[in-house]
Amino acid sequence: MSLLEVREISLSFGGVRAISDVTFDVEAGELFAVIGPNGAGKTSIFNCLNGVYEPRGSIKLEGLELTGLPPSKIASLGIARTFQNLALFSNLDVISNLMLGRHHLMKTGFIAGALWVGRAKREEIVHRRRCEEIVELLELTPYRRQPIGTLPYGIQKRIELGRALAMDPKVLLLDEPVAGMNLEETEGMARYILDIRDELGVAMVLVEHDMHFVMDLADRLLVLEFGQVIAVGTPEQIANDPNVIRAYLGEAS
Amino acid sequence: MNQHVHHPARTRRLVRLVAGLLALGLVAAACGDDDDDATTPATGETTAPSGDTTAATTAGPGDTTTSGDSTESTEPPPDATTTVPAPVGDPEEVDGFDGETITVGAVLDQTGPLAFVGTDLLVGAQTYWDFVNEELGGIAGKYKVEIKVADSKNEAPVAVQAYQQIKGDVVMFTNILGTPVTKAMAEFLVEDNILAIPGSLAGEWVRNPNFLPYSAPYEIEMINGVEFWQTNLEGAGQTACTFAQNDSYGESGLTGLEFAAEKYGFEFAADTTYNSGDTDFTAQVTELADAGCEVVFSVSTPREQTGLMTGARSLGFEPVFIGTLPSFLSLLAGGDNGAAFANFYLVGDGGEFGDPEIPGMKNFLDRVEKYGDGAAPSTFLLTGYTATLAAHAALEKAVALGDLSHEGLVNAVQQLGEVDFEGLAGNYTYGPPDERVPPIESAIFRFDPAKTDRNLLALQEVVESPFAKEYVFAG
Amino acid sequence: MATDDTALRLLPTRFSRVSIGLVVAVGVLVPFVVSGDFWMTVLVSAGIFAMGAVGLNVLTGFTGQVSLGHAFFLGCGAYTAAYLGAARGWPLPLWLLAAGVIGGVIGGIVGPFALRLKGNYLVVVTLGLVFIGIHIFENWDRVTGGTNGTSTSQAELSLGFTDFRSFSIPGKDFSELQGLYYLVWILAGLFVLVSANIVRSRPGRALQAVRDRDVAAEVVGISLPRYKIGAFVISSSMAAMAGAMLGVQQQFVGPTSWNIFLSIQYVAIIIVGGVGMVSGAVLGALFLGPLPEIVEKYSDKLPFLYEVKGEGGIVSIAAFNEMLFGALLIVFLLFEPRGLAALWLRAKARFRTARSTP
Amino acid sequence: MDKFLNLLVAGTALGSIYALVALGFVVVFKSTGTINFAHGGFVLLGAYLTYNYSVTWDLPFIVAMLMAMATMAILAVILERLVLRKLVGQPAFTVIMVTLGLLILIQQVQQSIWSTEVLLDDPWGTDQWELGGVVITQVRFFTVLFAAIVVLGFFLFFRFSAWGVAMRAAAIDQEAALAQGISVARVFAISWAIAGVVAVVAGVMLGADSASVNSTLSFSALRAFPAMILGGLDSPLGAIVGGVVIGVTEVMTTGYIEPNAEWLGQGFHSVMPFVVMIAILVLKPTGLFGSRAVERV
Repeated sequence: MSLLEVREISLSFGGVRAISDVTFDVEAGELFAVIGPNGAGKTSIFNCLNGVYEPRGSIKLEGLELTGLPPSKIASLGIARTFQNLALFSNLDVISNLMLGRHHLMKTGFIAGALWVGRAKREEIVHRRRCEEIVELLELTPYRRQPIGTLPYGIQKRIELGRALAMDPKVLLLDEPVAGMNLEETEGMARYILDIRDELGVAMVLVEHDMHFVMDLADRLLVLEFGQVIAVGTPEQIANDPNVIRAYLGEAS
Repeated sequence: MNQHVHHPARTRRLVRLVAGLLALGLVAAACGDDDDDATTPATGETTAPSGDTTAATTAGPGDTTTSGDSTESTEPPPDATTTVPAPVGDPEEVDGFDGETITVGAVLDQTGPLAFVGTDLLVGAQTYWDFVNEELGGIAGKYKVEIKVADSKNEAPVAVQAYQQIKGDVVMFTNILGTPVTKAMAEFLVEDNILAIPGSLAGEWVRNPNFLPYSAPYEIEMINGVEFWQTNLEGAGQTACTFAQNDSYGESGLTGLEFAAEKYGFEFAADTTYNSGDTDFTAQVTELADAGCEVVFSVSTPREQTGLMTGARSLGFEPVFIGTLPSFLSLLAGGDNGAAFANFYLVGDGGEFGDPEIPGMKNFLDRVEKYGDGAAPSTFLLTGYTATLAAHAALEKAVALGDLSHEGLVNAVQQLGEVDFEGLAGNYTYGPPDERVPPIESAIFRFDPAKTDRNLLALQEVVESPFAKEYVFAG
Repeated sequence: MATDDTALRLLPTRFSRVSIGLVVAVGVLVPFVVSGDFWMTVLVSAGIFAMGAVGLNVLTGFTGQVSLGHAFFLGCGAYTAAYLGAARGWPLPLWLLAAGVIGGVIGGIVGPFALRLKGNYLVVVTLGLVFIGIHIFENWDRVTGGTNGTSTSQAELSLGFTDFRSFSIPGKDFSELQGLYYLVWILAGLFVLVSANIVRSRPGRALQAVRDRDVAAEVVGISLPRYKIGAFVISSSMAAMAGAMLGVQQQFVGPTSWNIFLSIQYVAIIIVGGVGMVSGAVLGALFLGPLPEIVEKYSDKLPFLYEVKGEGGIVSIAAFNEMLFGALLIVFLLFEPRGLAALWLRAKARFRTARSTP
Repeated sequence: MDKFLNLLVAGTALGSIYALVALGFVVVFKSTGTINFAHGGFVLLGAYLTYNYSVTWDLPFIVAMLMAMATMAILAVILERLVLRKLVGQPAFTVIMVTLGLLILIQQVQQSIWSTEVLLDDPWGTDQWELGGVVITQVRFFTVLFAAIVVLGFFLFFRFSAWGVAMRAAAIDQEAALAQGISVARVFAISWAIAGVVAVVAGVMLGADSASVNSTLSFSALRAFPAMILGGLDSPLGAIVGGVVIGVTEVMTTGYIEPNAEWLGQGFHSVMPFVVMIAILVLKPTGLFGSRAVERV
């Protein structure tokens, strides 16, 4: 059994098919990329995976059916995501943003928080420790006490990655993690993504425009066109797939 | 009441504070009333606090300065009014008295919507004390009087705090503005046993030992208003209604009205109320009009009364309105609003504002000119001035008794006989609370656009309901 | 791994611990040094302002929901103190707690409106709440005394073993004002502690996330209804307890005190103090709360002020106080929108730098 | 039936005043996105300035009103330039609190200069006409007339004048307006000036309606909020309709609901508009005519 099993999911908006019969698996520890031109349905797949949309078909995480569950429940079951447009809390510092990623893992309510001593404090210590680990992993230590609104875009992207990681996900959905980054920042991000896979062994699903970035990084790729899967395979297989060449290079030429 | 001494008929001193007091109207303030009735019962002697200079300078505590006609006590006053003690030495220094200066308290609106009322009341009071300090040498000819002012901002809680802050610096409170504020302060005055002149004519102060009320209470005003309607306006058989402020001021007027209705044998066809500050009276007008009211008795304040009447007129409803003293303010009846006042009568006290025939009024006008720092004599000024006459009598008595302490002043009032307000308000017989006799005669004024700006009321009639003296003030 | 547990502390540095220790010590000692009623009264008012402002800060500062309805909740508390504490004679802990519960429940009823409305619209709705509140206070005679108001002077201030109206320690008897001073500042201190604890733990982070970006907050699993309404509940509960103390301090409660101006005053306090900072609410209360009384006390030093019209001067003291208040509000928003707390932080930073570079 | 008609007339007149006040709020909101609480102060000052010019300076009433309008327009522009301009781009909260600060300042300035209660020497007096059992006072007639004139002026201005077009553009998208060479700053100033002018009319009518001009007018002006919300914050037509609806609702509440539902309390009509407002906001947050996407979750 694969970690994440997606079987024939379809989604339409007012009669228009956004995705049709998409099927794929993601294995534990795997770096799986979804590519395709604009409007191919990449983000729609993400929105199905984390419950924002409810598609027909089946999505199973470790054998557990996810379709029909609300996003917050799916998040707590272990699917975390980052956003194309940053969704960070700009007046809070790095640690607090990461701690918000662990919100669903924590239990402290208003009363326990107000009293502080006891569970609230223990919980805070435990989870903060975990966040500190992520801060170190992503080399965010120099910024940890700063309100993130003041930090550069590249750093903020990394913080968002950190927040998704802080959710202790089994599967991490990364929505265009290097969009808008320069070459240096892109390489840095690639390194962090590999570190995450190597050190934490988290499976990742990546949506990205940047073909080079994805071909270098991903274990396997899925290519979408008009909501349909035209190819799935390793970077080498994809690079040589005639459908992909037609869809990408054909268009380009 | 132990004994009633009948005065010979006096000339009517309609010196009603009328206009002035009406001013208070804004606040449901207190005001003076008259005393001209020929039958004012008196337990003790009449003290003319401000009387003529000579009398005042020599005024000992209890000495009897008869005003004008003979007010003689046929017998020594009963119990509480013990014989006048022999003049004692200087009073001890106490809160509000440092051996030379007596400080009295004022809790008034210095800011907010009623600031102009508070300001004028204070100038009126100050004018009177300036006269006492300059021309009489002070209380008992030697103790100057100062006013300590606190701002009540038109809020009872603020007034209570202001009271708490200055109560230790004053011998008594002489100027308060408004029934709600007075009511809020009452509990604390009683607890601290401090004397105050109420900022309201509500009858509930008559029997309270910590208050030194003056003028005919609203209850009496309304009973006399009903008398005027029944007799002079031939109102028997007409449909009568009420319009009252939704607070203790309105309640006191309504109490008088209900008493009168029972005595005169009629019922009110509609009872309407409003909250202070309301601006739209369509509902009340509609209800009154629907009930076919031919006369509306108002226990209101000027802004709202004006609003009611202009609103009534604009709906084609123009009954007779008979209001308590606070229900009218010349300012608001001026100009275009005047048309709505065509059938308005005010139940008040004293004579016409500015009438130099009234001795107190002449003194008032002279003194405002002399001590008023350029202030124009207004009805509010007169109200502040008149209240101070009562304070003067109480202070003289207390000094005569040699005790200016808070208790001393409360006690002094118990021994105070009849006080003559020089026609600015009816003579009031103090003494022990149970025996106090407020004036029970009222002057009826009618709106007269031909009058001057400051006084748009002309004296119409002086009435005393045969039932007025039957009214029992709760103890 | 370098875990930074000091960040978990409320007072992470020795400097902050020493300063707070000093502040508390001075606070405890004040009644031993200050005897005059004037300063005690001023400090009691400031303490009550601090209680209410700390509460408003939870709603406006942490959660970003601007409310002009604070006066209504304060009023609910004041009437609770009057009705349960004075008229019914409940003991202090009970009526105070009741005020908190009643405020919280009403906040919970109002809170859902905040779910649908933001910014300008929430301001207008909470403004409407104040008008409706006054109407209720004026008409629910049985409980509120209607337009006449009601007294709180009989409210029980005893805890059994000690009575805040008159308590003593060996060698020192305290006045009622001094007792009230301790009571309100103990409560203010508790409120500060509670809101500081909330803000450093899970619920507080969630509130701030809602403030910064409510849609994003939802995505990380933060329930908007829970936190938006929760903030209302906490804020109005604290407001009601502050109102209860205000009612007791005033000794008398009337319906029109709970007007928009009072609400504006509280918002101004947290703005001038520093929105979103617990210390800001207290600083603002200490600064703005007593200002009118201090101006009045020293008004003779300011020749352009008069107390009674006609004695010279241009503006009355009361008018000047309100002008000053309006002006401060504008000046802070224009020039130091982060308030006194930011000024303090800057001064502290300078002090540190100065110390570390001898 | 007469009762109903009379109440309807009274409500319409009251509503026209609400509408006039609400228009002042709307014109500023429409171009700047700010609820200008200081507008309550403008209404107050407008009435007192008119009083000052007509009674104290003894000028003809209409001249006095025009001078008051000019004064208020200048004052509003100065305030906008000195204070509000500095807050462009700040959160709504900040701007609202600054306008509340201004409101407090204006109120105190008024009280320091003029008495708390004055009578306006208005030309329409208390004369009235009767039409088949319905009484119409001149004040009410003029109130409705003025409201109509002001609204008509609004429409002509917005539709046909260059500035009106610029204001509409700025209201839709400030950046796009800037790109087209429209001075957003000037649009702001003009909208404030217009608010100042309308406030004079509103203040005078409010003063004429409530028997006197007094320092509580600024407070009364806040009662126009429900009208504005009902109409949808950014729609002048909405302000008018909202005003009339609220005015009639309020008066009908006094005439028909209050006598039959005493448990609602004395003076329930004065909070009825707020109850309606809250209901509207919850059910249809854009109001009846609002177009601006309401800040909702």
